[in-house]
Amino acid sequence: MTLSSDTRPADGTIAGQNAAPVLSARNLSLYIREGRNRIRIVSDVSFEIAAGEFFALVGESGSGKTMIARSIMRLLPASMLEIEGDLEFCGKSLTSLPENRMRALRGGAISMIFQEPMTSLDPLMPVGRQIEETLELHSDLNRRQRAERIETLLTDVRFAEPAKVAAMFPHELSGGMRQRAMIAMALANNPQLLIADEPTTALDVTIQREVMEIIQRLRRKYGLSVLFISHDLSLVHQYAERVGVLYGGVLMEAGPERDVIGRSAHPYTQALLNCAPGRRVAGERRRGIGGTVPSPRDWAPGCRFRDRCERADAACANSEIPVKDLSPEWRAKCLRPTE
Amino acid sequence: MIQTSQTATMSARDVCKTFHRSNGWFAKPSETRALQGVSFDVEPKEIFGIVGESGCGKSTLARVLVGLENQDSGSLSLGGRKLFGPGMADVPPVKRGIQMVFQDPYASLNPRMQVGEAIAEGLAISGMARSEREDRVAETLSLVGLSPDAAQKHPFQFSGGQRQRICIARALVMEPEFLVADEAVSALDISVQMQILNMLLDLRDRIGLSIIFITHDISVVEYLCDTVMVMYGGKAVERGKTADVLDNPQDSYTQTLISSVPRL
Amino acid sequence: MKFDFLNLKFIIGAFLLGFVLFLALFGNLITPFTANKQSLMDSLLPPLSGGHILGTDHLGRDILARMISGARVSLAIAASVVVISGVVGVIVGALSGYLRGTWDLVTQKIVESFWAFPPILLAIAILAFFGQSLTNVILALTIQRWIPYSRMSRAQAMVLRSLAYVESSRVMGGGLAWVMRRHILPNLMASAIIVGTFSMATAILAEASLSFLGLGVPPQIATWGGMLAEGRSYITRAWWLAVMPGVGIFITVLSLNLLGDWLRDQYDPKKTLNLI
Amino acid sequence: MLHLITTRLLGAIPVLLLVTMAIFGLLRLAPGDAAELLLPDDATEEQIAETREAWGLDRPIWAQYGQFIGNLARFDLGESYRYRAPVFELIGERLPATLELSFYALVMAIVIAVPLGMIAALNKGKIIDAIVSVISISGVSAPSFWVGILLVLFFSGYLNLFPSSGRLPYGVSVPSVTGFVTFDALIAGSFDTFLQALKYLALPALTLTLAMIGIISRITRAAVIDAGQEEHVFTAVAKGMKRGTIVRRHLMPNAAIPIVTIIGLELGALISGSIIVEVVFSWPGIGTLLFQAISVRDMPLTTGAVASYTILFIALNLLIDIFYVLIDPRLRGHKA
Repeated sequence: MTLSSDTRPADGTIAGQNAAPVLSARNLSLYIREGRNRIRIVSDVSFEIAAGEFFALVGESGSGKTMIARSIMRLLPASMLEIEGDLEFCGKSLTSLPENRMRALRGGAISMIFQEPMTSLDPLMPVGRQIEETLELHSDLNRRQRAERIETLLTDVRFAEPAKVAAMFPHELSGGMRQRAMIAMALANNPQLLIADEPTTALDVTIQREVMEIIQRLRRKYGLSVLFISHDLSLVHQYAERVGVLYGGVLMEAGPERDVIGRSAHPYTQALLNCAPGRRVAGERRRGIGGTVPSPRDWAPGCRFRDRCERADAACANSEIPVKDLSPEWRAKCLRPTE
Repeated sequence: MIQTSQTATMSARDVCKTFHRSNGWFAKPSETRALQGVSFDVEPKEIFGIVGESGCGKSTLARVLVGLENQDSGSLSLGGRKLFGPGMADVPPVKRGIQMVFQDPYASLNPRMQVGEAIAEGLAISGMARSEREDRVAETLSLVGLSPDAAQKHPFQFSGGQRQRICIARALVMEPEFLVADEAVSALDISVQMQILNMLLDLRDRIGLSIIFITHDISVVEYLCDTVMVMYGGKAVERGKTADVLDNPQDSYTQTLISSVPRL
Repeated sequence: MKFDFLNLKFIIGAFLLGFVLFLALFGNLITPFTANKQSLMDSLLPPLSGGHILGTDHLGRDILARMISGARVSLAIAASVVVISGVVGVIVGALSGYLRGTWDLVTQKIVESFWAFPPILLAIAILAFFGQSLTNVILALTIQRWIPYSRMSRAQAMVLRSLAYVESSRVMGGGLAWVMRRHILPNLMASAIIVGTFSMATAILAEASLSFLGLGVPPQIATWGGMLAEGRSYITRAWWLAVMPGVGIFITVLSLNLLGDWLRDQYDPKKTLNLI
Repeated sequence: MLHLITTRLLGAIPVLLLVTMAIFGLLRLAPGDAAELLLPDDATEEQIAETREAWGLDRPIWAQYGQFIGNLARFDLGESYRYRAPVFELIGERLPATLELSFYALVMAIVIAVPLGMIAALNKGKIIDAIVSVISISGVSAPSFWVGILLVLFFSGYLNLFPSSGRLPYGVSVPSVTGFVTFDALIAGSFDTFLQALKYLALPALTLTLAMIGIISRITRAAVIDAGQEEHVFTAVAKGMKRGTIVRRHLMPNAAIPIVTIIGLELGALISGSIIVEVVFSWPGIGTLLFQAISVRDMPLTTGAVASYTILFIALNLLIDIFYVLIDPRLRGHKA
């Protein structure tokens, strides 16, 4: 599933696949404040996203996937979300960047779309004007150029009448249309990285496909890297090149999609795949996973998944769980992954 | 022992429902035609899936079946009994023998009520004695895989999946002939979703429960349902054995829908 | 820098309200005088003179004793208003939010019409036309104070009615009375208490305003508003006549507002997002 | 847009009808005959009989109500026996004074309280929030008549800075154009009178302002905090927008809607406050007129004053409705 280089722009502004990763997280831990306490919600997560790559973080609720997405742009103030470890964007550390430099990146080189298209746009401002704001912040285009750019962007996300849509207010658009407008806004300044936080979860499956196709096409067209946050394994299987599986704030398994989903090694990934409904023969029962997802307040040392794991034993509770390399690109955090 | 009738066929004919929304005293009200003549039959012990996108009328249909919403026209019968139809007064919800499980496990239980109280609510309304209620609650709890001491706890002590089990218990305790589940697993994590789906399959096998399962998720229909009805714009556009419909969809919307579903 | 204002609200509010309640209930133990005992020899004595802790008015009546009487009248009227209007408002509002339809349409129009009168004005009109008495004051204040309860109850009942547990109750045969008693009303209690606390504050202010305008309870009963009105003409000679009852109104209303705020903050789900 | 305004105007009709019914009901339900109520206590039997006939009190109740509405529509509520003048004429004379006082107080209150509430919201949980909270909670707790008296005690009694009652010094007057003395003085070119008028306005306006500051700053704080929780603010942060710009462009417009809503709901309280303040400062508006009318049981005048306050109140609420349509595109319906 590697991108062929001819789909990328010829001017070479985007680094090639072998150059420094667009985004790398190293030993990332996140904490939220709850009164006087600090609760760890993500521990020691490391991953890299190469230029032009579609990387997916999959997890159930409480896995910390959304918080990781928000921490990259530092969308939450430090008083609410504390970041430990390192996040690097094109070789620059994001965690130590002063706020004004961070602001220059937000909506510029890194942009983001959210889960709820219905509430992610300001209801009182025309859609075009909201896109224009991003252009004002990050480009030198004059008014006419901005208007042209908005039209191009809206055409890119498959609006037949871009000028008309630009003048509309969010409430006049359907959910799918709003999400497309959000994508247009996110792509306004030719970002290198698009963070998409469950962008299709609130949409119908036919609309989901439309939106996913648009993201995929524009990614190829502009050589964009995508960090895709999702709970949906089949969606990830269909679009992602590399996948990280999160559980309880821990990255359980990460690697190329064909490995992680095609022949997963971690018992959690395997169990999760076994949970996906779909056709079954009469009398067959898919096993699923017993028990429930633990809350960050109940996390104990050892493997987070051990209570629900069929392969777990005493060692899983006590020791520090090592990350095993299964191939140069594929690793699992488990004492006994299938090899 | 909780029992259900294993012989009743549900048939709905030409069910219509239009919503009118008032736009103030002097403006024209707007109309949404949620159901435009929907008909179907569900056999006893069958799991009947209704699938469609948001706004297709599937939830309205569920609410009409249990009596939470009044249909404009059409008829519904269960076994030999007519539940609603022309020239008769609608049978009130509790007398229909149809119970419902809702989508949101968090809004489905009154936070102030103990779980036992919540499950026994329908029995209490019908005037059953307390001691008998408690026995029935304990029996039903074990049927849905929860321990009897859950009855003394409050909803906040349970996870989403467990709450959905409680809601199913609350429906089953009424010994319904049919269970209508409206997106009953959509709000759950995938790992928990499978537990509930398997439980529904087991319930069908063990107590002969007939289920109408409403969902937007084709893969859930594939796993759970014997038959499926696809709805679009308030109409049933296709109906048939699940495998037949999915392998060989006839309607153009069904085709689009099935081809849009990402697959593992 | 963070500041823990929340508990301070409770402490100050509870202390002030406790103080006023104490005065109203046991005030007689502090002052030997009665509210209407005149003594022209002792008129306009400043505070802390001649055994009068808060001084005397132009007729030589003990201000503290009159303040205590005022506290009783204020609290009694406000409490009756709050309870009556609370019961009426919650029931009407809950029914209209739960039932919708015609009942709702009719009550909404009634609410709108009542609300179309500025609150004090309606009370003034009623007292002007019907004459002054304790019952009429309570009636005049109740006639509008039920509206905030009904608005709140209607809004919440509308949300509650579409909650799955209420719908499920209906499917299981829960009738209007059952659903109201088991699901709707218990869930309205917390908000009703909050509205009631603020409502008590406004009722006290309204009663004082009416008394100030000479439209409250009959003038032979000492009230804070009435004392203020009488004291106004002596403001430059004897400031305590007008200042003291004002302090009484102020701390009572303040304590209720503080407690209401505190209750509301307690009850409100913690808003975790604080983006800006 | 125009359609929406007409819809709102038409929607006010049922309310107006109910309101007139209520006033009519008050007249009918009050102890004694309306004719006796509408006439002074020393009225002769003949006068009572005359009024009874004039008001059609011998006719069926719906006819009486019809007549009442008819009279109302012709701006005829009878004659004040105190002033021996038509009620509506008296009210017309006094209305500008009430409006002028309310106008200055409301403008001052908004100018002070909205920024105050914003500052508190943007510094939620910090010491400045607590300070604003103290100010606003004291503002809503202090009875305005008491605050007025304290201000008089301090500013006129002690400092002798501002007059404590009236609208202009005795004998001073300006030709009436707008009815607002301050504006008329400027139009007439008399800056001196303008200053005089401001001095007279100072204390009553300040009293009314203080009462409103509490309410408005609380509303603003809550609305800004709520608006800050909305997801589109997240989008704006993700665009790389500065905090100040987000507040100005996305937060304030969204917060304005609930602020206006609640100011609308509180207008009644504000009007009630103005009645009391007028009485305290002998301000020659409808409030004092009503007060005098009640104290001498001048029922036609009382009815008239109550009716005019109510109509004023309904009109203000209509203005607010129209304002909504201006700021909220969602109310303008779909273009597509």
